[in-house]
Formats: sequence, structure tokens, C-alpha cells
Amino acid sequence: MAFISSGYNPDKPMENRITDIGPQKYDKFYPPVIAKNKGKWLYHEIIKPGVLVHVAESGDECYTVRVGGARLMTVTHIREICEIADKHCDGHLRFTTRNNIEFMVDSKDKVEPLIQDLESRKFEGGSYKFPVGGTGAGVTNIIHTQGWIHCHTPATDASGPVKATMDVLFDDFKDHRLPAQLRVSLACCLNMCGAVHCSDIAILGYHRKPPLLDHEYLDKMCEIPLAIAACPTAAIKPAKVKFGEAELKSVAVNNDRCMFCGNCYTMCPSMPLADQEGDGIVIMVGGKVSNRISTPKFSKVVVAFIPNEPPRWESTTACIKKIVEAYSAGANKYERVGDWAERIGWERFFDKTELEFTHHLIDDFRDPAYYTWRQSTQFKF
Amino acid sequence: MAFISSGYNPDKPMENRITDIGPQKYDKFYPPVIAKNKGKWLYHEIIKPGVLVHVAESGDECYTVRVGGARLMTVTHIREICEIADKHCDGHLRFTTRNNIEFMVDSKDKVEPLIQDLESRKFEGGSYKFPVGGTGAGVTNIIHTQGWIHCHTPATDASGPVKATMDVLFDDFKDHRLPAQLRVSLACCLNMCGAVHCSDIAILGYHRKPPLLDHEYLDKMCEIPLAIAACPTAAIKPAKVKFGEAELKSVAVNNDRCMFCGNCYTMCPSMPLADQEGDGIVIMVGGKVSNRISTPKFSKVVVAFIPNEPPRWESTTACIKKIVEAYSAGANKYERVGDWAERIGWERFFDKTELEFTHHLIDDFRDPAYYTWRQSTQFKF
Amino acid sequence: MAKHATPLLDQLESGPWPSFVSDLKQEAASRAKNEKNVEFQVPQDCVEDLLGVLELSYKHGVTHWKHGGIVGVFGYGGGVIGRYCDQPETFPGVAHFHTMRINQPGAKYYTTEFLKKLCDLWEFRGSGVTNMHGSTGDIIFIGTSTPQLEEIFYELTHNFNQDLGGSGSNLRTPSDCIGSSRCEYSCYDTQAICYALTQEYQDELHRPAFPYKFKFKFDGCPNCCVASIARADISFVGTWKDDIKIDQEAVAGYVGGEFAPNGGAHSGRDWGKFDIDKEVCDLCPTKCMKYEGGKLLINNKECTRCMHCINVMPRALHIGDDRGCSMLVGAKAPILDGAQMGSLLVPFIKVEEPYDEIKEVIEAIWDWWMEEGKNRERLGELIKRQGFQKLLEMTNIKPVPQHVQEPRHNPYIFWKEDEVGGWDRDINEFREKHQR
Amino acid sequence: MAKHATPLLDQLESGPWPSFVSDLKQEAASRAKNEKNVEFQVPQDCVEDLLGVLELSYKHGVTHWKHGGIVGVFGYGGGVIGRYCDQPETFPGVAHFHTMRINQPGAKYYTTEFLKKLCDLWEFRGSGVTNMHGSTGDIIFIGTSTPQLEEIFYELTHNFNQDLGGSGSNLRTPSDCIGSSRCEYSCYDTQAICYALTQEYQDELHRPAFPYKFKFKFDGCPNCCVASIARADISFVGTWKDDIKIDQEAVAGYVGGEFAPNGGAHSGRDWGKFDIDKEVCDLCPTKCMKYEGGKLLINNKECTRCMHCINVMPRALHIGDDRGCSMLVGAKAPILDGAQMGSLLVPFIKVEEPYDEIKEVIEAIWDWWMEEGKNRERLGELIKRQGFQKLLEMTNIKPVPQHVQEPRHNPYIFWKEDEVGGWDRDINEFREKHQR
Ligand code: SRM
Ligand code: SRM
Ligand code: SRM
Ligand code: SRM
Ligand code: SF4
Ligand code: SF4
Ligand code: SF4
Ligand code: SF4
Ligand code: SF4
Ligand code: SF4
Ligand code: SF4
Ligand code: SF4
Repeated sequence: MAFISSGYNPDKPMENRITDIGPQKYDKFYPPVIAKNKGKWLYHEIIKPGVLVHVAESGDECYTVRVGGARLMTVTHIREICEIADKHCDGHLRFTTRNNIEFMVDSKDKVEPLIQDLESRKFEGGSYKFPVGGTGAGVTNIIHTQGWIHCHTPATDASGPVKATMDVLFDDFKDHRLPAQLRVSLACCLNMCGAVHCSDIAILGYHRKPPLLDHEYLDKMCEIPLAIAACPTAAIKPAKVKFGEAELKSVAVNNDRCMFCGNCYTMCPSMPLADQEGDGIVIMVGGKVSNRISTPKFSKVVVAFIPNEPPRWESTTACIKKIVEAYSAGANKYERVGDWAERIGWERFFDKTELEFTHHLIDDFRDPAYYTWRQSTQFKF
Repeated sequence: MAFISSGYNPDKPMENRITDIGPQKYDKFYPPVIAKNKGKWLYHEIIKPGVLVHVAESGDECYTVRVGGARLMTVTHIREICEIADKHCDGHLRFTTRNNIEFMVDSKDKVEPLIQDLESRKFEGGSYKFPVGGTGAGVTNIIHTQGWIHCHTPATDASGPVKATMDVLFDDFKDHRLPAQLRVSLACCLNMCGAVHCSDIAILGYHRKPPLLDHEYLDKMCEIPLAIAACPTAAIKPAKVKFGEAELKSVAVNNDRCMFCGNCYTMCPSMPLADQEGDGIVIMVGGKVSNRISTPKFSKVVVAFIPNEPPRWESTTACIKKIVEAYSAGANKYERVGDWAERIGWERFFDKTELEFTHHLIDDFRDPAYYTWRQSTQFKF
Repeated sequence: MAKHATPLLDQLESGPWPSFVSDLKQEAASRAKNEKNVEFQVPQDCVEDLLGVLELSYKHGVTHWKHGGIVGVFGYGGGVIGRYCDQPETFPGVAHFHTMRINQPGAKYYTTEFLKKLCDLWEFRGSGVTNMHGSTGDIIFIGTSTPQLEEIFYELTHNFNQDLGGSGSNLRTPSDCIGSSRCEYSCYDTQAICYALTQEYQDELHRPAFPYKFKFKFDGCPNCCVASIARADISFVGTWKDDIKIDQEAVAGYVGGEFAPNGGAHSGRDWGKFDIDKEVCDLCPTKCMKYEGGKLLINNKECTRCMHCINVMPRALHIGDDRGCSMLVGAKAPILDGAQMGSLLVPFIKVEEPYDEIKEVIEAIWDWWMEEGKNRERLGELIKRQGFQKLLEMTNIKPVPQHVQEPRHNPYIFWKEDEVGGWDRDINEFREKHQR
Repeated sequence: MAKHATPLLDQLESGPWPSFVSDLKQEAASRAKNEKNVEFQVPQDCVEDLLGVLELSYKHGVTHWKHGGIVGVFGYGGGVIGRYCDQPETFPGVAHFHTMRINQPGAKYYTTEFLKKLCDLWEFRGSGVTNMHGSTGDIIFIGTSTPQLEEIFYELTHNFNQDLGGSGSNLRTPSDCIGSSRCEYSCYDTQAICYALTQEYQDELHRPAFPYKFKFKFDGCPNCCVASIARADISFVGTWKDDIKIDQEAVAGYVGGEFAPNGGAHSGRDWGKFDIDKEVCDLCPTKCMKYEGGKLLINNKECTRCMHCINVMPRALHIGDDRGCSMLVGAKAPILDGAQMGSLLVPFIKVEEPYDEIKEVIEAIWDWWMEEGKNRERLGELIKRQGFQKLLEMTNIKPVPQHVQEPRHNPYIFWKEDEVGGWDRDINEFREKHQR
């Protein structure tokens, strides 16, 4: 593996250096029908799950076929996407904000061949490469994060639970039977890289054991004051620790104050939290982002803990399926999960979903907790 | 003025001492119709403002005539009340939870003579002694506190502003024209002796200057650590102060952190807050206590400050009148002030009432403040 | 002739609403005349001086009362609020002017006999000025001197069979709405339990053993006429578990216009013909009602017993028969940490003598609060500080979704060690699998 | 033959949803084969090792990645996330496995030409594994070694006319919804402003001068398809000031069943005949609509532009013509102080080149945050700590009721000295009127 230079000269890093040029300009990539009709679209229609048409003032039409997929994708896969776009779409495509791929064509007759091509492609293992769907009152792709594939702080994997969940929800990716759109998101730790805190269903990786302390290295590898300052509950204090003969500067953690957020570990690698038994998944429900009808909402914790069950996270997916079915059966048309739960009352939500209510679900984080308790005699038995 | 003993012997305080006997037993005071039909009432009706009838399973009826008044009342006045009750009600009466007086009779023909008697009585100054009203969708008596008549911490008077306000709202005390009941309350300081924080309209006395420090006496009269601990914003610190030659133990107040709550003064008389220019009234709106339709609500600050204007507090009463009229004009039947404001949006509330929105009305007290800002694009221009 | 000119206060004599100034003046005049030859035990002109000092406050825009200091009756920690004037030379009649709190009778029913006796006592040994009633519920006697306190207490206990109310860091005088004595909505006998608990907890009422004040209030139904939910450390609010009783004929009476909606509470304006859909079904917060084919249907399982429909049609709808109350905890005024309304702790409990189940909850709460509460920390603040979970744990109440309006939206769950199979782990074991 | 057995991961190859395991395996195989004879600059078997280390995590239930340390390209404070494996002996191919963030094009439109070129570069100098796209919006190249960082950067800037995205304590890669390029709801050109501000603030993007990260997101309308309101320090959400445009004929088309409601989004179930009252007017949050006499009426003054009616009848209703955006500030994930959604700061602002008015707001916010923000304090947390008032003051924006959902319910107003005529008072003067 011989090193091949790009032209960059490490001895003169500033030579020919180009910086601050930003991204490519968006309009270089517009398909012609988009470039022509931008700002002049009249209306759209979802012809069937995964297939949209947008109609412009000019009468032009843009047909979009949306396909799902793992956003963790290799260049081999991207090249296949390009091959399809070259074949059907004059070399244009886009990705959505939820990691779906959109193939656009400018006339109706190009739609079916495109779909057939897409649906015909499968991985060797048997899964679809390009399932069409993800529109309207259904389930779309799961926004997610890195998990065990790349990050150092996760309490669960990302790609695995996502694959397992989408397998279970696959029919709803390809259907419009739900009362409204249902967005599932996953974040593998509390940092919540994504809008997981405002999702109809959020899958959240959570630690449950306080950090281990690698005293021997703590002072060497970490800035102790930063680790101390990072803790939102002030659970960390400086401490001197006997280590063999030596007395080391280190920290002590008041475990009872720890809420397992991992902030200390972000600042200090000598305070790892991860633990097979401690780590797992929290299920949150009823968040939303859009301002439609009701204002945006945070998701609420409805299951405090499900253990990690690689590779298929059966308890997690079963729980999600139960929630989706209860929602589907109970909600009104146009009603998002959170609006449904609020209309029937959260006590009914737990009845309908058959989830157990435990003390963990009662807020005890700082002053605002009070506002989530029930200051009323209005409740259902 | 010769001292007359009751029989109590200060040298032997325990002699014949009776303690822990509690109040009189309630049923000793029930009028016969109440005693007989207790627990068996079928329904009620408000025949006209101030006059109720309750009908029992037995067919018995209890007619109640409610009259308003200053709850600050003298024995001369109480004797007059008794005289009326003796004349019309066989020596029975009660007070309501909002300091109105209720005269009960057991047949319809006793009602009109009673009312006539009540309405005919006036004080020399010209005001009614026993105005009939305070029921239904109108204004009832103002719950209030001590003010300048007896308390040491008030930022406004109580009886005066109440009299002035009730004069202005008098017609609504005697009418049922409002969309729902409208409860006005007054508390003369932040201690809020009453349910002022959950009133349709709350009149609240508020200081706006940090405590004066009577260094010379502070250490002598107060326990400095208690004063320091009392401050919710940690604005008070111990301090040494030069006083003439001597150096005294005292405190220093970080004025910028002070929110004028008066807690320090409660603990320490050497830290008075009261000030003619600083003190005045805050108007809060839209609270409620009942669980009817909507759950109970806190009142919201809509006017940050009105100066004290004894004896008639014209700006305060004008402001309240404006709110009542806007509410009366705008709300739906059965809609409380707070429900109305929420339905039309608080931005419209300020339009309709022509009150000015100032930065003081934006919450900045601790974490929950955030939840009162607008996390949505839903608003009205 | 008045002792002090009161030009500002005089302006409060006009206007229709009963004038407290006129009343004070009549009292001052009555004391000056003293037709009954009362041997006043506090200055005869104290009401004059009260008017005088109040007038001065109207001029200065600030109070002229000082801190109370500790006065009271022997062996009691409450019932008296000490008060001194900061201008004693000018207003000697009110130089010492303490208030006494007298525990009011249930629902504030009185006989004139009792009231008149009280008046005599208070005219004789105090200023003759009262509050009927204080915000907590007591009869307030405003203005007497320290030596009179024991005298009044002696007379009350010996001749009136009547005790003082609460103040200080103890149980405050419990109070109640009129309840079943005259209200068809009442789900339990508010007077009975209010009285029973007041008697049961006399020690807590009179002898401070608490970190701060503690209040009980008893509302017969969710209309909350004694505002318990806003201002009681424990609010008892009546409710029921079974179905609202419907008299369809009476419903028809309302629909037909025979009966005025809401018992005539809206008679002052023409709101148009009664519209049961718009005025009842659509306003039901749970939308569990339907008016169909001339019949009103309620899906009681979904009803949250808000009282609206019953309030609108009191002849047609009646509360259910399986009655009890909800207990909410922690309501308080804004000082220190912000106001609280009561938070639901016991969704439903029977209210039956001897109230043992209820007392168990109360006492478990007190045990916790007395153990953990800081000086001047209300129950609500302790719950906030240690968490609602802790409250449930200490009262041995199972968490149910009814406890929350919504589940937490932050996932910051404080797991306990025994819930997660222990926290002890060995860094060296960890490092075997995870290099630095 | 795979380098590492992956029995657990293999189970993720079945099921209908595209399998990332299958994809990684095909990449591993492709690299092993190397049909195009690429001179891989990172280990040829790195994807094998990636599968291996992931399998190990599946077995151990924990991650095997370590902290990143500071790696990057010269002069840039962001764009690269360092990453090392904690089992480098077993998985040497991923011992160093940094990610690079490449600033995606607006609305993520691509030509295959560009994409294919990127693939070639990344196959050659990296693992060939990507995320399309990261949560912030970037193209994520997962897995390369430190020496390759400058090489890739050089190639990107010289041959692709393409820069890195953000990471670290700086402006993060802004992103946008598809907007007016293909959406009839868009109230402004999201791509244009997203691009313009990205270019304008290159320095802020690449050179950390901030206390912490800072994000912009651009949504063309209140449907919020890029979720700006949940995850951008400044969310730009399109809106309009004038009236919703109504095509009554098209309304009739919906009512008559000619057009599917909501563009066919509910086609998977039989919801019955379209009912404009129930489905539109009754669900309007402000109840400002009426369908009367075959006409739809909107009281636009009361409309809060929630989009519902327009979403249901896209052929009949169209956004107004006086367009711009609302700016909301402070959204962030839960760490440290709890999650925030954006709070409305600028109710309405025009979105017009050169965006000067908007830049003024942005820069005023930054000035304040850079001055006052603590290390790792997001804007939202600063606003919480110093108060929304302070934000208004620093941005010179007049407080309006639109800023709040409701006014404060605590009366704890921090008055300033100059608002109350000064705080200096003399205790001796006070004592002249008020004795101790
Ligand atoms: C393509 C995409 C924008 C992009 O720039 O990539 C997009 C496109 C459209 N959105 Fe969206 N939305 C897209 C992400 C979102 C998101 C963001 C997210 O989920 O992370 C939201 C906010 C979700 C939330 O509230 O939690 C979003 C909330 C909406 C809504 C509001 C729905 C609601 O009931 O609250 C509408 C209105 C509607 O569906 O009628 C909408 C409507 C639309 C329309 C109909 C707009 C139009 O006229 O073209 C587009 C097709 C909708 C469909 O797929 O059914 N879009 N849309 C995104 C597709 C994501 C995907 O691959 O599935
Ligand atoms: C007499 C009194 C109880 C007592 O023990 O003294 C009482 C008596 C009744 N209340 Fe009340 N309420 C009384 C204070 C209250 C309070 C407490 C307060 O204001 O401090 C409330 C809570 C107020 C709040 O929510 O802020 C209260 C909220 C209600 C409601 C709920 C109204 C609503 O729209 O929210 C009803 C139902 C109704 O009016 O139909 C109600 C209904 C009633 C009924 C109709 C009950 C009955 O069947 O007898 C009584 C006559 C109502 C009337 O006056 O129009 N009562 N009522 C109190 C009279 C106070 C006064 O002198 O004006
Ligand atoms: C007399 C009364 C007001 C009235 O005019 O009716 C009253 C008067 C005082 N209250 Fe109160 N409170 C009175 C009912 C209340 C209520 C209402 C209630 O009980 O329903 C509240 C709100 C509910 C609550 O308890 O939170 C109330 C909340 C306070 C507070 C704030 C307590 C808190 O935790 O937030 C204080 C401050 C303190 O305790 O230091 C306070 C303190 C005081 C003091 C003792 C002033 C002090 O700091 O020493 C006042 C003596 C005034 C005087 O000179 O007579 N008073 N106080 C009420 C008692 C009469 C009675 O016994 O019937
Ligand atoms: C790659 C990405 C997740 C993904 O799989 O897509 C990501 C990955 C990381 N994020 Fe993130 N964040 C990513 C988008 C987000 C988002 C979503 C967004 O930007 O819309 C959020 C929530 C929104 C927000 O900013 O609040 C987010 C909130 C965080 C936080 C919490 C920040 C906070 O203020 O609450 C951290 C913790 C930190 O900064 O120390 C964090 C930290 C991290 C770090 C750097 C871990 C760390 O502590 O050092 C992760 C590196 C993972 C890795 O090994 O590759 N990441 N992070 C996303 C960036 C890709 C891109 O550039 O497109
Ligand atoms: S959510 Fe946590 S674990 Fe997952 S990618 Fe973000 S920082 Fe890493
Ligand atoms: S995990 Fe979070 S709460 Fe626990 S010690 Fe670390 S920083 Fe503090
Ligand atoms: S509200 Fe304040 S000033 Fe008024 S009586 Fe209560 S403690 Fe005194
Ligand atoms: S008035 Fe309140 S905030 Fe100000 S110093 Fe005193 S206790 Fe502190
Ligand atoms: S609270 Fe209920 S029971 Fe008590 S008086 Fe009011 S309406 Fe009647
Ligand atoms: S009591 Fe309230 S919730 Fe129950 S049916 Fe009547 S209106 Fe509906
Ligand atoms: S946010 Fe609005 S403008 Fe942007 S894509 Fe979504 S619907 Fe269209
Ligand atoms: S946009 Fe929303 S608020 Fe406005 S009219 Fe339509 S549904 Fe009503």
C-alpha cells in the first residue's frame, strides 16, 4: 500500500491551499424540471406509497419515487444508485432529510419502469436494496446515529436496531393506513444526535451505571476540572486515591447523584460508562416537529428500559409494534401519536398499549418536573 | 380601664386549663332545614342574582340570600347581621368561602321581606351595608388580605383597593351577564395569603426596591444566617460594616439579584423594603381553581406595575374594568378569563384589553421560564 | 368628633360597596359612646387610632406596622399574630395590636347566639374589629394587647367551648366548602371529616413540631369552592367512581327550555336558546357525551368528572353513588420557590369514619416531611426537591399514570443500584476488553 | 471467505429492509477483489475489520471505539472526528478510523457524476463506507487514517470545488428542506439562503471562535421537514403575513370527492367520505374557518398558519404572497440542561438577498453568546441562564406578546434600578417615619 500524494505538501501546508469555499452550489445539481419550475409549483399528489407527483404552473410534472435504505452505505451501493439514476433520471437524484433516496423523472411513463427496476434489486442476503415507500400517513426511514459502528459513547447500536425495527414496520413503510405520519428515530446515547427528542417514537440508548474510574490514568489523560465541570448534577468531586504506593490525583463520583448521561466520559476517557448489563434502550413517544394543528412536542418516556438484545432487539421491536398498532386502532385521522395520547389521556395510552407504568416515568429532573405531575382532579380511572 | 380577670391565674397557668378542644361542632349551627336535608339535596337554582334555592329529595326548599360586604367588620356590624338573622332566619346564618354572608330561609315567602330589609340598610357615608348578589356568572366578593390595616410586609393596602374595585365592579356583583364566574382576589404582598395565584383577576402588592439595611441594629435584632438563608436568589451575603468607630456584623445585598420578595424582611426587621415610590400593584389574569372543563390554572402577570394611588387606586380599577369589559365582550358562554385568553391567544388578549406588553411579562425565573416562551411558529400577527 | 382627621379614608365612604371605613367609624363612635358601659380592656379609642394609622399609611404609601415578635398563649405555638405600631406615641391605642385566630365552625354556619356572645367578648377584651373570615378560614380578632391573650383564651375555652386556630409552623385551621349540608354536588361530608381531623390533630395544630405551616382543605367536588387545590398542603376533593346519573326527562326539560341552564347562572344576558350540543357535549373536555335521538349518552369510562355537564344541568345529571375523594398534595403560595397547585397523590379514597385510610396517608406524609423537610420548607417544595417518586415511596403508594399529566420528557432517569444488578465493576476487567 | 465470522450480524441480512450488513459485506468483497486495481490508501480489509469489531460489540453489548483525540486538517477547527479502535491488534484495519464531514449540497440534490467521483475518492483514500447523510446534513465519510485527511481535503478543494463541513465548537453545516425547488408550500428559497449564509460564515464554520457548536436549519414552511425547530440554534421557518389563497372550485373538488384529501396521504385506509367540517374546519387550531354555502371562509387575521388546511387541500389552498420567515432560537439536544425546541425570536422577517436584516440578528446573537457563553454552553442554555429579556436586549428586538405562549405566572420581576427611580434610600430617613 504505497502512499500516493494528492499534490498536498506536508512541509508547506499553505502552498496552493484552498479553503473556505463551502459546498457545491445547489443549483448545479437540480434536475432540469426542478431548475425550470422552482418556486412555481402548484400542488402535489402521492399517487401511491412512495410515489409523488408535483405539478407546476407551467403544467410540467415532476414524478418522484422515494426509496428507503440504510443510510450507512458503501460506495458500491452508491454506485448502484448512480447507475439507476443514470438509466432512468438523466443522472440526477437527491436524498431526503430522513435519509431516503429520491429518483425524479419528468413524465409519468418513466415511473413504472423505474419502480420495477428498483423493486427488483435485492441484496444477496435477501433484503430489498431499494424498497419504494416512506410517504404519507405511514412510516418512513428511521433517523439515526452511529452506535457501535463508530461512536465511543453509545449505549446501544444504531444500524442494528434500525434494521430490526424497519423489518417489523416494513408494511407501514409501504402503506398509508396510519392516522398520520409516524416518525421513528434512534439515538444511541443521550447526546441525541438527531431530532429524537421530538419523534413520534424515539429509541434511545441509555446507560444505567455510573462511570468506572480509571484512577491510574485519570490525571494523565484528562483535565480533571473539565470532567468535574461537565457533570450536570455535580456528582463528581476531586479526590486523592491510593494506587499501590502512590497517591494519585483523581475524582470520586457520588453514584446516587449520577444520571448516567456520559458527559464526564465525553470530557475524560478514563471514566467509561458502557456496560453490557447496564446499557439498553429507553422508548419515548408522542413527540413531533411540525406545527400542524398542534404545536411541536417533546417525546415522553414510556418504557424506562429494555435490555440490548443483539442482533434483533426483539423486545424493543415488539414494544414499538404494539405502540404502532394501538395508535393505528385508536387515533383519529390526521392525529399524530402525541395528539392521540393527549386526547385520550396518558392513563389511557398505557391501557391501550399495555405498557407498564413505573416510577421511572415520573419526572424528577429539576423544577420543571412539577409541571408534568397532575394538578387536577381530571383523570380517568 | 381596670383589668378584669376571666378567671385565668397567670401564676398558675395550668390551673383549670382547657386546651385542644377544637372548634364548635358544625351541626350545632345548622339551620333546621339544613340539618334535616343534609346529603339529600337534589338540585339548586339561582332565582336571581344573589338568591338561590336548593331543593331536597323531601321536597323541602332552602332559600339563600347572599350579601356582600367588607370582611373587615366590627362587632357593631356583626350585631346588625345577627339582628337580621334573628328577624328573618330564626337566628341562623353562614359566611361563604369568599366572605359573603348567607341568610337562609325555608320558604319562598320569606325571601322578599328579607331582601327588602337587607337592601334598605345603608351606612351613613352612603354605601350599602348588605348588597344582595355575588352568584352565578358575575363578580363576587374579593378574597383579600390585611394590607396596611394590620400587616408588616404589604406593598399595598387591601381593604382600600378592594372597596375601590368593588365599587367599579358593583353592577357585575348584582348581575349575571358575564360569560362565566369571574373571581377577583387581592394579596398585599408576595406571600399571597389567599388563592390569588389562581384567580381570574389578581391584584398583587409588589415591592420594587431591595431592602434597606439597618446596619446598626441588624446583628442585634436579627439572626443573620436566617436572613441569608431566607433569600431565594442568594442575594444576601454576610458583611462587616463600618459604623462610626465600630465595625459591625451585618449583611450586604446584591441588589441586582434581588426580586423584592421580602423574605429577608420576614426574617429580619432590620431589612425593610417598603417604599412609597417602589411599592405598587401587579395585575395577574386568567387563573382558576375549579376543574370544570379546563384544569386549574395559574394567573399570569399582564401588568407589571401600577403605582399605589390611595384612596381610590384609579389606575388599578380602570385596568380591571377594561379587562372585565374585554372579557365580557369576547368570551364564549361558560368560558373563564384564562380559557378565553388561551383560546384567542395571549397576543390577542393584549390587543383586546389594550394593555401594553412589556419585557417584565416574559418569564425569567429559573428553568420553567422556558416553557412559557413560544416554541412554535403558530402565532397571530 | 373623630380623634384623627382622615380625609383620604373618608373618600372610601362613598360608592355602593359596603365601606369598611364607615363601619370602623361606627365602631369608633360606639366605643366612644359606650352605651352599655363596657369596661374596655384595651384602649377605648383604639379604633380611632386604627383609622389614624391607616390614614397615615394612605399618606405615606407604606405600612406602619412592625414585626410581631413572639406572643401567644401558654403551651400553644400558634393562634396569635403579634403586631406593634411603628408610631406608638401618635397612636397609643394601637401600640400593641395583636390578632387572634379563632377556629371557625364547619362551613361557617353560625347561630346568632354564638356570634353575639363572641361580639361581646371581643368588644370587651379587644378592639371590636374582626375579619369574617381570614383567608385560611379562621375568625380573626384584630387588635388586642398581650395581657388579654390568656384572658380571651380562658373565656373561649371555658365559656364558649371554643379553641384557637393555627399559626406558626404547625397544622393550620382546616376548612371546608358547604358540602353536602346544602350542596347536591358534594361527594362526601366535608364538615364531618374536617371536624374529625381537626380534633384528631389538635396537638399538631397547637404545638409546632413541623418544619413550616401545613394546611388541609376539604372540597366536596371538583368545583373546588374552598379552593383547596390552590392552597392546601393536602387538598381533599370529592369525586366518584361509577356513572353519572341521568334523568332523561329532565334533560328534555333543559333542551326544551323549561329549565334554565346552569341553574340560572347566566340569566343576565340573552345567550340564545339552550343548545345541548354546543353548551354541553362540545365543551366536555373528554368528548365522552352524545345527545342522540333525544337521549343524552355518557361514556362514563372516559369521563374525568370535571362537573361541567352536571353544573349545566343540575336537575338532570347527578354525581355517581360510589363516592370518595381525591387527595392532592403540595399546594402553596409563591414564596419561596414558586407557587404550586396540589398534585394528585391518591386518585380515589373512601371518606368514611373513622377515616383510618386517610389518616395513614397523612401521617406517612408528615413522618417524611418532619424527617426531611428543611426549616421553612413546605411539603410542595420537599416533593420538588426530593421528587414525586420519593413521596410515593414514603407513602407506599404505587405509581400509576394518573399521577402524571404526561410522562417525563427528559430521559434523565436516576436508576438505583439494586435495579440494575449492582454498580460495582472492575476497571481492570473492563480494560481487558477495552484498551486505553 | 470473510476474515471474521459474524454469526450475529449475519442474522441482520434477512428481512425486507435493506441490510447494512449485506452492503458492508459486498463492499468488503469488492475491496478484496479489487477489480479496478485501486491502490487503497487505507487497509484493504478495513471493512472486514469493521464487521469484525461490530460483531464483537454485538457479543459484548458495548462499543469498541475509543475517544478521538484531536485530528483534523491544518487551520480548520472542524470537519473531522478522530476515532480509534480499542482492539487494534485484532482489527488493525480500523485501528485508526476517523470520519470526515463533507458539506452536502443544498437539499441534497446530486448529479451522479459528482457522486461517482466522490465514491472513487473515498474508495481510494478511505474505507468506502459512508453515511448518506449525517444527522446534521453532511456527507459522512466513515473511516480513514490521519495522513489521508490532508490528502482528501486537498483533492476535495482542488478537484471537487468542495469544502468540509463543521464539527467542534463552531458553526455546523447548515441544512435545508427541499423548499421551493420542489415544494409548493415553501415561503422562501431555502437553498439560496442556506448557501449564502454558509458562504458568508465560512470562517465561523471552520475556525472555532464559539463557546460550543452552533446550528442553522432552514425550513420552507411550518411543516418543518428539516426539523429545524427541534435541532437548530437558529431555525428559519417560512411563513406569510397576508391571506391564504383560496380556489373555491378546487375546494368543491375536494368536497365532491374529485381530489383525494391531503394529496392522497391517507389512501391506505377507508376513512369514509371527505368531510370538510370535520377534517378541516374543526381541526383548525384557531377555529377561524367556516364552510358555508359551498364556500370556504377563512378569517385570516386569526389564522396561525399551522398549514393543516393547506396540507389537506393543496390544490385549493395556497400560502399567502407576503412571505418571509420566523426565526426561532435555542433548540438543542438534552445535554446538559434538558432538550429545548426553538423559541420564537423574530416573528416575521423578509428573506431577501443579501439577507442583511437576518445577518444583523445572527451577528448580534453571536456577539452576545461569544461574550457571555460559558465553555460548552449552547445558545439555548445561555438564554435560559440570562433570560429571554436579555436576548431581546442584545438583539435590540422589542418584546411582543408573540414571544410568549403565555405571560409569566410567577410575579418575580427583576426590576432594574433605573426603572424604579433609584434604589438609594437612607435608613435614617426611613426610621424617622418608622420606629424600630
Ligand atoms: C422530502 C421531505 C423534505 C426534504 O427536504 O427531504 C419532505 C417532503 C414533503 N413533506 Fe415533509 N418531508 C420530509 C420530512 C419531514 C419532516 C422531518 C422529519 O420527519 O424528520 C417532517 C416533520 C415531522 C414531525 O412533525 O415530526 C415533515 C412534516 C411534514 C408535514 C406535517 C405532517 C404532520 O401531520 O404533522 C407535511 C404535511 C403533510 O404531510 O400533509 C409534510 C409534507 C410534505 C410534502 C407533501 C411537501 C410537498 O408538497 O412536497 C412532501 C411529501 C410528503 C410525503 O413524503 O408524504 N411534511 N416532513 C422529507 C422526507 C423525509 C422522508 O424521507 O421521509
Ligand atoms: C357558597 C360557596 C361555597 C361555600 O362553602 O361558601 C359556593 C357555592 C356554590 N358554588 Fe362555588 N361556591 C363558593 C365558592 C367557589 C369557589 C372558590 C373561590 O372563588 O374562591 C370556586 C372556585 C373558583 C375558581 O375556579 O376560581 C367555585 C367554583 C364553582 C363552580 C365552577 C365554576 C366555573 O365555571 O369554573 C361551580 C359550578 C357552577 O357555577 O355552575 C360552582 C357552583 C356552586 C353552587 C352552584 C353549588 C351548589 O349547588 O350549591 C353554589 C352556588 C353558586 C353560586 O354562587 O353561583 N362553584 N365556587 C362559595 C361562594 C363564594 C362566594 O361568596 O362568592
Ligand atoms: C390573616 C391572613 C390573611 C388574611 O387577611 O386573611 C394571613 C396573614 C399573614 N400571613 Fe398568610 N395569612 C392568611 C392566610 C394565608 C394563605 C391562604 C390560606 O391559608 O388558604 C396563604 C396561601 C396559602 C399557603 O399557605 O401557601 C398564606 C401564605 C402566607 C405566606 C407564604 C407561605 C408560603 O409557603 O409561600 C406567609 C409567609 C410566611 O409564612 O413567612 C404568610 C405570612 C403571614 C403573616 C403571618 C405575615 C408574616 O410574615 O409574619 C400575616 C400576618 C398578617 C397580620 O398582621 O395579621 N402567609 N397565608 C390569613 C390567615 C387567616 C386565617 O387564619 O384564617
Ligand atoms: C455524525 C453524527 C451522528 C450521525 O450518525 O449522523 C454525530 C455524531 C457525534 N456527535 Fe452529534 N452528531 C450528529 C448530529 C447531531 C445532532 C443533529 C443535528 O445536528 O441536527 C445533534 C442534536 C442537535 C443539537 O446540536 O443539539 C447532535 C448532538 C450532539 C451532542 C449534544 C449537544 C448538546 O448541546 O446537547 C454531542 C455531545 C458533545 O457535543 O459533546 C454530540 C457529539 C457527537 C460526537 C462528536 C461524539 C462526541 O461526544 O465526541 C459524535 C461522533 C460520532 C462518530 O464517531 O462519528 N452530538 N449531534 C451527526 C453529525 C453528522 C453531520 O455532520 O451531518
Ligand atoms: S447519539 Fe451519542 S453515541 Fe450516538 S452518535 Fe451521537 S454522540 Fe455518539
Ligand atoms: S455520567 Fe453524567 S451524571 Fe454521571 S457522573 Fe458522569 S457527568 Fe455526572
Ligand atoms: S399577603 Fe403579605 S402583606 Fe398581605 S397579609 Fe399576607 S403576609 Fe401580610
Ligand atoms: S427581598 Fe427577597 S430577593 Fe431581595 S434580598 Fe430580600 S430575600 Fe433576597
Ligand atoms: S365544592 Fe362542590 S360540593 Fe363543595 S360547595 Fe362547591 S359545588 Fe358544592
Ligand atoms: S363531567 Fe365533564 S368529563 Fe364527565 S361527561 Fe360531564 S362534561 Fe364530560
Ligand atoms: S418544510 Fe414546508 S416548504 Fe419545506 S419541504 Fe416541508 S412542506 Fe415543503
Ligand atoms: S393554516 Fe391552520 S390556523 Fe390557518 S386557517 Fe388553516 S388550519 Fe386554520
